[in-house]
Amino acid sequence: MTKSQRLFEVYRTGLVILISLLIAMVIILLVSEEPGEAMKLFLIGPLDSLRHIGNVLEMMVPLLFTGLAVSVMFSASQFNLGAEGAFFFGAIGAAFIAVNWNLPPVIHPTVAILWGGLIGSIFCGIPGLLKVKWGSSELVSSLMFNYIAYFFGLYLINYFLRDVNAGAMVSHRFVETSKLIKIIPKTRVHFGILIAAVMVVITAIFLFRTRWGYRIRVIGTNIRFARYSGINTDRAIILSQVIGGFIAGMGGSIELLGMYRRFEWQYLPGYGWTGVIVAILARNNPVYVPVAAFFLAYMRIGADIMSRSTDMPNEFVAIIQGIIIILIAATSFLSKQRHKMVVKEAMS
Amino acid sequence: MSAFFDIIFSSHFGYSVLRVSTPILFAALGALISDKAGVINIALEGIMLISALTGVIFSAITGSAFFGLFMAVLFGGLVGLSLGYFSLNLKTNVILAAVAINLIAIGGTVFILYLVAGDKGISSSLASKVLPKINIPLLQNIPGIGPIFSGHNVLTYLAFLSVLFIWFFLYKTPLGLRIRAVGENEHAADSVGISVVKTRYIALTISGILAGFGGAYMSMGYVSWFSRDMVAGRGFIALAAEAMGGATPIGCMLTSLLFGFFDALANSLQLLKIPYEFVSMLPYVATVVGLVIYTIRKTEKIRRIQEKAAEGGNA
Amino acid sequence: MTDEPDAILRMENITKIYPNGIMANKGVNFSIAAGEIHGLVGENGAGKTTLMQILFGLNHPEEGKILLEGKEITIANPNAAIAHGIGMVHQHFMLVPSLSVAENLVLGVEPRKGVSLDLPEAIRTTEALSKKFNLKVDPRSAIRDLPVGTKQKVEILKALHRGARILILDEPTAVLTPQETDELFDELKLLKDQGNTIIFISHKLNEIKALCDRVTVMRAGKSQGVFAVADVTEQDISRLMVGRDVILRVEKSVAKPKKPVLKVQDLMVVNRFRKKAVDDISFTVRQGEILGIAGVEGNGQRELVEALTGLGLYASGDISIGGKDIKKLSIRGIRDLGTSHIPEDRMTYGCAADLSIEMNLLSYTHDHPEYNKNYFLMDINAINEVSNKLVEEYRILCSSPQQEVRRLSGGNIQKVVVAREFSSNPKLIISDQPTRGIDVGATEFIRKRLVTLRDEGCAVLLVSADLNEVMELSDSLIVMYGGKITAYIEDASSISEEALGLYMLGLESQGPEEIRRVCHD
Amino acid sequence: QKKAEVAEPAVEAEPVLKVVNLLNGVLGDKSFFDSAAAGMDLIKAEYGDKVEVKTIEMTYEQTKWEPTLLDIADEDWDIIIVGTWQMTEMLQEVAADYPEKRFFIYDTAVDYSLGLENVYSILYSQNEASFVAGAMAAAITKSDMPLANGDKVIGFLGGMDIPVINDFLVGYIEGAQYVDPGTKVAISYIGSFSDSAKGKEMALAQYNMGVDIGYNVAGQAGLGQLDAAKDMDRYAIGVDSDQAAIFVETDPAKAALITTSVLKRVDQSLLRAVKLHMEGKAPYGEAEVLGFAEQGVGLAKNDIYEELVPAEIKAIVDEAEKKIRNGEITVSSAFGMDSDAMNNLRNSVKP
Ligand SMILES: Nc1ncnc2c1ncn2[C@@H]1O[C@H](COP(=O)(O)OP(=O)(O)OP(=O)(O)O)[C@@H](O)[C@H]1O
Ligand SMILES: Nc1ncnc2c1ncn2[C@@H]1O[C@H](COP(=O)(O)OP(=O)(O)OP(=O)(O)O)[C@@H](O)[C@H]1O
Ligand SMILES: [Mg+2]
Ligand SMILES: [Mg+2]
Repeated sequence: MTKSQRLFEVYRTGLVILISLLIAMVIILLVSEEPGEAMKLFLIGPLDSLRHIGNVLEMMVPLLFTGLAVSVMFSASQFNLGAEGAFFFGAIGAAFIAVNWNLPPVIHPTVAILWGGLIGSIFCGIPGLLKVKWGSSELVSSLMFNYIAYFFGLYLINYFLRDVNAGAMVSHRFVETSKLIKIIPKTRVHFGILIAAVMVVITAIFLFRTRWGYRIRVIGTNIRFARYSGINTDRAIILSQVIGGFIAGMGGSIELLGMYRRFEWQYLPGYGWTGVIVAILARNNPVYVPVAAFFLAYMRIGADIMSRSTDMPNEFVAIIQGIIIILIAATSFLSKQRHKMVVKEAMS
Repeated sequence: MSAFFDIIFSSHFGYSVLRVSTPILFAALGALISDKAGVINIALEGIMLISALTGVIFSAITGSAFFGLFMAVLFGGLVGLSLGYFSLNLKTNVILAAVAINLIAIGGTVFILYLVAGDKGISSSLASKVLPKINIPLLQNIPGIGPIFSGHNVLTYLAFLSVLFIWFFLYKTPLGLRIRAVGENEHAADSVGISVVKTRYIALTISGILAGFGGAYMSMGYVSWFSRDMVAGRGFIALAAEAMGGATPIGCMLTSLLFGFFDALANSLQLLKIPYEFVSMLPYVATVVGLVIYTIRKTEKIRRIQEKAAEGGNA
Repeated sequence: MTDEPDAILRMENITKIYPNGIMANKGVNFSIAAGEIHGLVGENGAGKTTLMQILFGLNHPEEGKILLEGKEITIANPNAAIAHGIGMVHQHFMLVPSLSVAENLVLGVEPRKGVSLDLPEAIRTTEALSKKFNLKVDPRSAIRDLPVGTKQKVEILKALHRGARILILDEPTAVLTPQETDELFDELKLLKDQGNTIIFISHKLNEIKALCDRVTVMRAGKSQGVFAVADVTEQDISRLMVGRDVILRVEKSVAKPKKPVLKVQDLMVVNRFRKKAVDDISFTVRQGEILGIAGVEGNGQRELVEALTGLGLYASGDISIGGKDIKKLSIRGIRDLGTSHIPEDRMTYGCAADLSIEMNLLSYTHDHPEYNKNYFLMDINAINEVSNKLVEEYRILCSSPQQEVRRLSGGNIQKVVVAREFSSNPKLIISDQPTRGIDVGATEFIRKRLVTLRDEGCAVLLVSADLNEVMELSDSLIVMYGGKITAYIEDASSISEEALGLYMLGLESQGPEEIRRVCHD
Repeated sequence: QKKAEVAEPAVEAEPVLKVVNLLNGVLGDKSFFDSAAAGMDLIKAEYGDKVEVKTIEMTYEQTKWEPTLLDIADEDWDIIIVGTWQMTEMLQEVAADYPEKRFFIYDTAVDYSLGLENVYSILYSQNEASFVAGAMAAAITKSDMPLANGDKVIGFLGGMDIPVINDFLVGYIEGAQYVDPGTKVAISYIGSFSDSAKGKEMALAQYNMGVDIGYNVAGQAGLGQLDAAKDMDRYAIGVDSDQAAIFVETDPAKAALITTSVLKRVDQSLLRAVKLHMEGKAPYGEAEVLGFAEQGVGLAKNDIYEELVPAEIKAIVDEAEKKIRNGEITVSSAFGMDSDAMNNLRNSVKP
């Protein structure tokens, strides 16, 4: 990419975000009885108090992890959509350790998070394995695995971790030592955000500065070339899925230990799917993942705050997110302008 | 164990297998058409959801189930068309465009439901209609068989008839030939003046229409309301069913029935006190296992062919 | 230059820039007269295909207009072209492999019976056309089972069936044997006599001389003018094509072969369609020699190369490199024995177009200690240094080694491939179509390098569809036909093109003992 | 905070009681949450301009609950209402941090050993109302009502295998046994409070095995059972709200099969609580169990019930209700029952 083209990409992304915000405005204007208030809350709400800023940061944490996970898996051009299941199932793994084990403070969450990551990596690794071994579509099997993770996870909670005295299907309380400490007073922002920041750096270094990351990127751009060059593509594909799964599993564990007292999810929490959006916005580049995660978290929190105090349901954010994906990934969006630029460069 | 077989061999069970297979079969046929045109349509899930809501809203407004069905199918086709627009015109990767459509469908249906019905969960405050059931005159009186095959929703019969239609369409009509040509070698099709884009648009629209039928069945046959996220992965399962069925109409039907079997089993087995989470997993596990077996067989077959030919050569 | 009084078709001032910034046509003027066979020549990459695709509606120019019988027309898509009576036989076949000949023929203009496809009618049509134009094909067989020559006939029939009066043939002879070429020429002359106009693209000037009435020469995206074939010599055309008097002749000394490096014994490869693509062949390549494989494309060369490099499986036989059996080795393992491979298709196998030159240069060596600072991290400085050196040494034209490969020209992409493959101290180079589709300069450069490496003691296996190239560059030759070796020519300079053509077509074959000499045992 | 200051002068003129109800789900379930929202309407209807009421759907996404509760606690609401067990732990922390605010929590109780003098917990004796429903079902299944069959099998469709739901089940079983110890109960759990399609499937499976009257206790998911009843032409018993009344307009055929509904009067209990607050008698710092007497629970004896249910069965129902009111019958509760006991009970009535 030349510098001007890179600038063009930035301009394009900015324009897409602007367009989607405009569409958000239009929807609000059409639907709401109090559009002024709704828009104000949507745009300013997330920043108007420390707690709301905290909400945005809290929301970013799971998105950072699933965004990184999906980025790594997509970097190898594997459409593994199992981050959702890995996140959920990783959290279940962490819940076991958080409930049943007694360990010293720092060690306890560390073990739980690593264990959750391990489980996540197995979980995303299997569709990868099926793909390289027999060519079963990783897209289809990872989708099925999400449901398997969901039901199997609920089974484990119900039969092994369930607090029978609780009035809902939830696990026992986590042992205090397992929880991640809150780092900003008056918010729920927890230590996980620092782990996430470190993971962003590690993932970026992994993808761009190590031979394993190199192999994954080569496979992602041209797998036949990778094979031809002697790269063990099967191994690298599985590695990318396992690492993606590990990050997603870690994310699930960290979300759980940072934000909850017990395992309480009755549904797949959906962060895996949002991770796909984050990764697309970030063009699978870990360095941009925090920006994308922040943007999405901001929008979601804005919508929540808005829907709480006005008549706007927050689900409209899903529509905006969908539009963003389509436009960002639309290679021909503004392609005429881009082509003009190319023509100009070629002529000069 | 005997209780288990009592369940499986009852005609109620057979009936429910057909019932629960219906939406998957529609969507699997939708997946088939777009696959033949060389596009993976994972938006089936979202299309079904959108159509399910559309059917409910319009049948409630007009009081006519068939008008609701018409609108559901129309919307299904339109969403298929818009997937075409995103992937063929805007050149968004078709998987990502479909992820986006699914996302819009999940949030958007709740949003619209809220605007129309004032609820975010379920449409029960709308007086929506259901599509009629059909008793098949002679068949319904045959003991054992009658209760399995008679008395289904019209769309169930339509789904199984569609298998024939789609087979005929793909293999016996000019458009079917074009769709297959586009899917196999788009440059070849392009070079003889077949518009690849137009053909894919048509395929995606038909795919959307079929998913639209599946969605309408969900809210106007399978149950009589719309509730959030009610499609619950059936669109994804249909993709697996299509892959497992070897991308043929008959294969789609058989694998949809297989899935229907496990789904029906999951609903019945609870009465036998098997943990429901475990049983609920069955259809998905069955799908993955089926998919893997199918792909193993495919790779094995190629290997065997090569080995056999080699032996023949040495002799 | 001749002026054209009765131009049936005229393209004026055509300019085409691809999204990757390559300007493939620059203000090209092109016109043809009714009822002629018009040659279009130019080196690989000169923009011939691009120009014709514009005419056929597959590509759209930035500037310029097209006039048919004096009237300006726009050709938005192939349908419009077909409607104007323009048909095209593409450089790469445009057929659907799983469908039958008849189905391919009627694709897009299907006969109908009610709503359904009238297949019997399609078969009848095919048979009638085949008879009329004397192009023999079986309407019922599936395309994937047909030999190349027959596929070409299907392509021509397709165009004719659509009522083409102006027929574009894009390098139709590239995949044909001399004998098949003669047959094609007879058929084309018949078509001309029936009143059709033909545009014929080729690199081979003798073919142009034999067939065409007039010829347009292109160089680097520009037209160099139109000439009556009778008025110009092959040398004239060649000078216009390359812009200088070059005859690609590589200076090389007589080979001094030493120890065997690659030994192939009774190798058999079976493809997906149960066909024996490589049928029981044996040969040896020694240090310090270039062994060429001549043969029409599709006679097992690809499968052979895939078996040798580990990209494909083989059914039986033995391959050893430097004395090591490779049966159980991975691609990496084979490369570690000192094997380099210039793949037939640089875009499919040779590079990752979206990555930088630097990253492409590293694909095999990226985990070698010299590029890794420690167990975990790669050494960016070392990588920069080496890639700068290679870019310079191989004269790769680029803004920096960080530039995406996609934005390089074909010849420079090939240089990236070659730089990578030649710089890893190879003992054996498997070189498959090393100069296909690149400019003269790059071709010369690569051929010289191959000779240098040979002289340094490398064993080179050269596969090329370009007869000139194999004959010029090889020390010895084997000819492949139908998966078998039909001849071994110890001294490549001792054989004529015609004699080679007989072996390539399987019309003649040496005896087993004679062929066996290539094993040097 | 700011709002409160601005509102100061108005408060002097006429004090307005600001009540907010946070649903940790969404409206439209036609039972639990809808009932809670209806309670807010009752309050508004009762007090008019003297109150300001608001219902907020926090949806089923847990992550949103705590931020919402905190935000709301920061605003100038006087009474904050939440419900279900899942809110307890959160409320215990928030209520302690906002001692000047008043909180109601329904269908569960907070842990008062933590203090919490500003929280009033409302519980319902759903087991007692379910007892009466069980008695009615047992009587119907062996009756000669048009859609009843000879088998003495009745159905129970729960949302989840959790104490609150099992409390309904225990009462239901005991009521059935009270009428006929030979009555069998087919029990399924949907595993969700929102998946109504699955609810329907499971209800169909029950009806197919000979159940002729089923009882759904599964919120929105339970609506599936009502649909199944209509498909199969069998009887159903509603829950929480009067579900026959809800469908009588939009789907009379369905409504006609809902013999009665076990009412968990969340609406009434919230009105009652606000009334007590106005009168200064609200028992903050305590949990209260509301039964028949307090109108906390009841059976919907609507037109359909009156028409459909034969007199002798009505008599059984009335008698059971009376015996519970006067303490002649004490119904067991699932709270505090261990899982073995629960399993034994379920197995003992397995068809
Ligand atoms: N689709 C494309 N995108 C980008 N560049 C292209 C594309 N097709 C061709 N080019 C480039 O345009 C130039 C002209 O290509 P073209 O295929 O027209 O040449 P040609 O004369 O037909 O060559 P050949 O003899 O190899 O067929 C080349 O540099 C080629 O690499
Ligand atoms: N920093 C380094 N120092 C020394 N040798 C290295 C270094 N990095 C890689 N190598 C060498 O590269 C080769 C491959 O490295 P390694 O054994 O780690 O497996 P790998 O290539 O990383 O494969 P995979 O990642 O798939 O397990 C080994 O021969 C190793 O000695
Ligand atoms: Mg060309
Ligand atoms: Mg009975």
